[in-house]
Amino acid sequence: MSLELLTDILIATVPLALIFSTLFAFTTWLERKTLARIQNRIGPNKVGIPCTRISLFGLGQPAADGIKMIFKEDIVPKGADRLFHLLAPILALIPAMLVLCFLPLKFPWTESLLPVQAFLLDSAVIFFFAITGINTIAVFMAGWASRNKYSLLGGMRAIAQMVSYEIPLVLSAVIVVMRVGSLNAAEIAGAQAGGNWFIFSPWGLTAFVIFFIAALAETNRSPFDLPEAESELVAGYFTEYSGFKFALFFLAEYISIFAISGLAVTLFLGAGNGPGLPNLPWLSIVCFLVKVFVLIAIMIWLRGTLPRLRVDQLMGFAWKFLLPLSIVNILVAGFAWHAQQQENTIITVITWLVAIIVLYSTAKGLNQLSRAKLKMREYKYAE
Amino acid sequence: MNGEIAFWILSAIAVLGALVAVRKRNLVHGVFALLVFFAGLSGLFLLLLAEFIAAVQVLVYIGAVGILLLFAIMLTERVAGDDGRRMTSRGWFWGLLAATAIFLVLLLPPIQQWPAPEAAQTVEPSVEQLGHKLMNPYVITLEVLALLLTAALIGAVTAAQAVRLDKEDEPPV
Amino acid sequence: MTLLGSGIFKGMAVTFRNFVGSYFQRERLPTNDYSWRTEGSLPQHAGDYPKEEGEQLRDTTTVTNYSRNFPMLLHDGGEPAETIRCVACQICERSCPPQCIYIEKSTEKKEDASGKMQFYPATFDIDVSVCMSCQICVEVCPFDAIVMNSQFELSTPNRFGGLLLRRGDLLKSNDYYHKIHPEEAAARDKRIADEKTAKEAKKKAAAEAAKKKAEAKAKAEVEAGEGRSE
Amino acid sequence: MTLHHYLILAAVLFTIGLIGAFTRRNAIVVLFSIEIMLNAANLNFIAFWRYSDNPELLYGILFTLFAIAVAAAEVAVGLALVIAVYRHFRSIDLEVMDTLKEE
Repeated sequence: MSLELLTDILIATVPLALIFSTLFAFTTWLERKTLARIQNRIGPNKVGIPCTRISLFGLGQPAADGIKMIFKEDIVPKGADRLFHLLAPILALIPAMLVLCFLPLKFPWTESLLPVQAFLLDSAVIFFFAITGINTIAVFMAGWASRNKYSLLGGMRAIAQMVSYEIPLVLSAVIVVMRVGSLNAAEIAGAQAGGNWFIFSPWGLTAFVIFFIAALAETNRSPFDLPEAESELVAGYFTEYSGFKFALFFLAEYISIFAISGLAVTLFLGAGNGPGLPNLPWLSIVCFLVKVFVLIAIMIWLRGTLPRLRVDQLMGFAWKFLLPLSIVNILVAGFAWHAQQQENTIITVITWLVAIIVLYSTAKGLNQLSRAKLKMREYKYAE
Repeated sequence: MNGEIAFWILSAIAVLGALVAVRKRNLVHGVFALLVFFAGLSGLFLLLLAEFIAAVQVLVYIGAVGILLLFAIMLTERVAGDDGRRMTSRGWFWGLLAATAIFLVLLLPPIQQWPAPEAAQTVEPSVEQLGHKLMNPYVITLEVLALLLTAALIGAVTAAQAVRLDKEDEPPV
Repeated sequence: MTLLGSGIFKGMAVTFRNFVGSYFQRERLPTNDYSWRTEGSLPQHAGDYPKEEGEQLRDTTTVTNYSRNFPMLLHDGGEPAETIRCVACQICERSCPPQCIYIEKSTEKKEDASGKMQFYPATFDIDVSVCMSCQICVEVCPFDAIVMNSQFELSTPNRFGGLLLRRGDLLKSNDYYHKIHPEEAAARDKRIADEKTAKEAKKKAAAEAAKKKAEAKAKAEVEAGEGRSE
Repeated sequence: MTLHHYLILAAVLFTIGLIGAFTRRNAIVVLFSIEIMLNAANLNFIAFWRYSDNPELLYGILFTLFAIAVAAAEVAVGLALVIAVYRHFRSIDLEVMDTLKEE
């Protein structure tokens, strides 16, 4: 391998890892602070710059947590599979970090390099979904290697949930791929230049909502955090993890939240294209990250609001609501674009109206169908 | 030169993964080794400039087949530890013999044409071309495949479904 | 019950109100600081955890009137081991859900505070690293011997035995109880006193009834004797 | 690298799969082995496509794509059968399932 290629790859990828690791620390602080405020608490506010009395709203908390995590004792349960217990957090982190390469973040210093960035690949979006799928294996590995019933239960729950929600996730991304005619992330970003975002249409909005819900489930965020439900399964698949391995899981979880929010921004929210902003390289990166943080703020807000779902509700929601709705959405989008081939305002308005009616009634009907049938409890053995 | 190093590393990964997957007594370890094999093969596909197939390999084999195998293992036997039973089948010797024979047969074509005549093409197919192929000349195949997958889905669900007994007092099979 | 609906947005509006309100309305933050709250309803020493380096907490026993964490054993003043209320009946040991209490009954009886002969706990250990602060031991104790403490500075460098509280650590006087939980302690003392007076009244009544009965019996016997003699 | 490297590698992988399918008793391991053989065949398809005269026709890619889809269907049905068999025999040992054999 030529040295030039290697250095170019490093120059293109190392900043990604650094930026997102820093943002991870900031996000943990943001999440704790926001959740605390939602619950009428203050949240972390003591830790700041060491050896001074400056507390900086507790911004030193993530660093302090990190130092604590590193120096904590690493416990491997008796009877656990030591090798896989060690490998699981690493395997969780690697795909999470890898998929960051598929986000169309064009740093200004990469202009002069060889085109080594992964988002220039012809099938970047497919790669994104494929590599995200590896995360499932890591979760199972962690649950299985711990030799703990709760861990294994959490792992199995996680697998069932991730596999189910991957289908609506991919199907809602299909809308965008259909429209752009490419799986290339850079082309998808380019197709949305000038405020022409995909979310600004009935089918695009529906697809975005489905994508966002499925992304919440895919990253085990509340209200879909059954795999790590602390009140049911202690902590799910990472019950038996402590110290640095736990920190790796934590990092992987947040990095995958960044990655999937980044993909949502790429697919539906116009990537780095700001509304009415000039197309400068730095500005587009800032714009991208701001949009990612808006999505993360909504995730935190939802976490502070919604209670956790039951397992049957979770699976039913994926298979009976999201999947049919996303299939209907693909059909609607296809017909709408077929009808809109000529530039005609009346036809556009009509297709929009029809699409809104069809999508709304489908969602409403599916919601009614998935309504749980309440009946009187039957007592079999007690009278 | 780079390609050669990558080829040797990736083929070593694939062969080791396959060997461990086939010989490991612990089934969960076997599945993890099989996943390593799939990953190595996906790297080889990338090396052959078939990036779409590499992505599909990861998506289908690691993301779906591996999970399915893990679920099947969890639903059937106790996997951890040594149960002390014989691992190989009764006719293992004849199986080994037949496998060796087939291996020799498979080696014949490369040996007959040694050294290899042609060099690799460097045409990189775009996913768009592939899509046009799938939608124009091969659309019937694609539809048949979709039908096959649906049938397999329904068949798998029916086959794996627990037998529902009408009488409640009989224990479930 | 459907999953999707306007309820999600209503809930989000509520949490948003809480989020914004917590920056503007101080009374929304109950954990912030106690000094501004209605004065007089809280103990004098209640306050924030020290912010500045070198500042000491005036008292590490309690934050508020209402805080409770781990159990303690009560004695009625004087030499703790002499006036311990616990009689080692082991009800709390049996009802403790995480089984963090360990009691060894004494072999001989000893006079307690009221002068009655009772057993006493030779060993009484509570492992507070296991205790879940459920207060069930307090609920079941028929002798008002175990109540909740609010001492919160418990950290220790010894990981194995540091959090195992022995009998000596657990014994606290009733006066201390009055200091940390005044209302609860007063209510409890009143109840004990009421029970005592009720018991005494009952005893008195029973004694009187017995006396009456004996008199009646004696009278009847006298009458019977008289009758026989006739 | 020449085509022959890939062919020999595929032959080795196929033989490993074959050995697994012939010598193991566990039904799930036999399924692993079948997957390994299918993947070896896929490797051959891709290698032949890469070294063919006109790769722009995409024959190898298309064939592999279809093979992967069929393999996925095969695994799903195979594992469903394994589970059904397990329910019946309480074992996934292939030598236990000999009720159709002549005694």
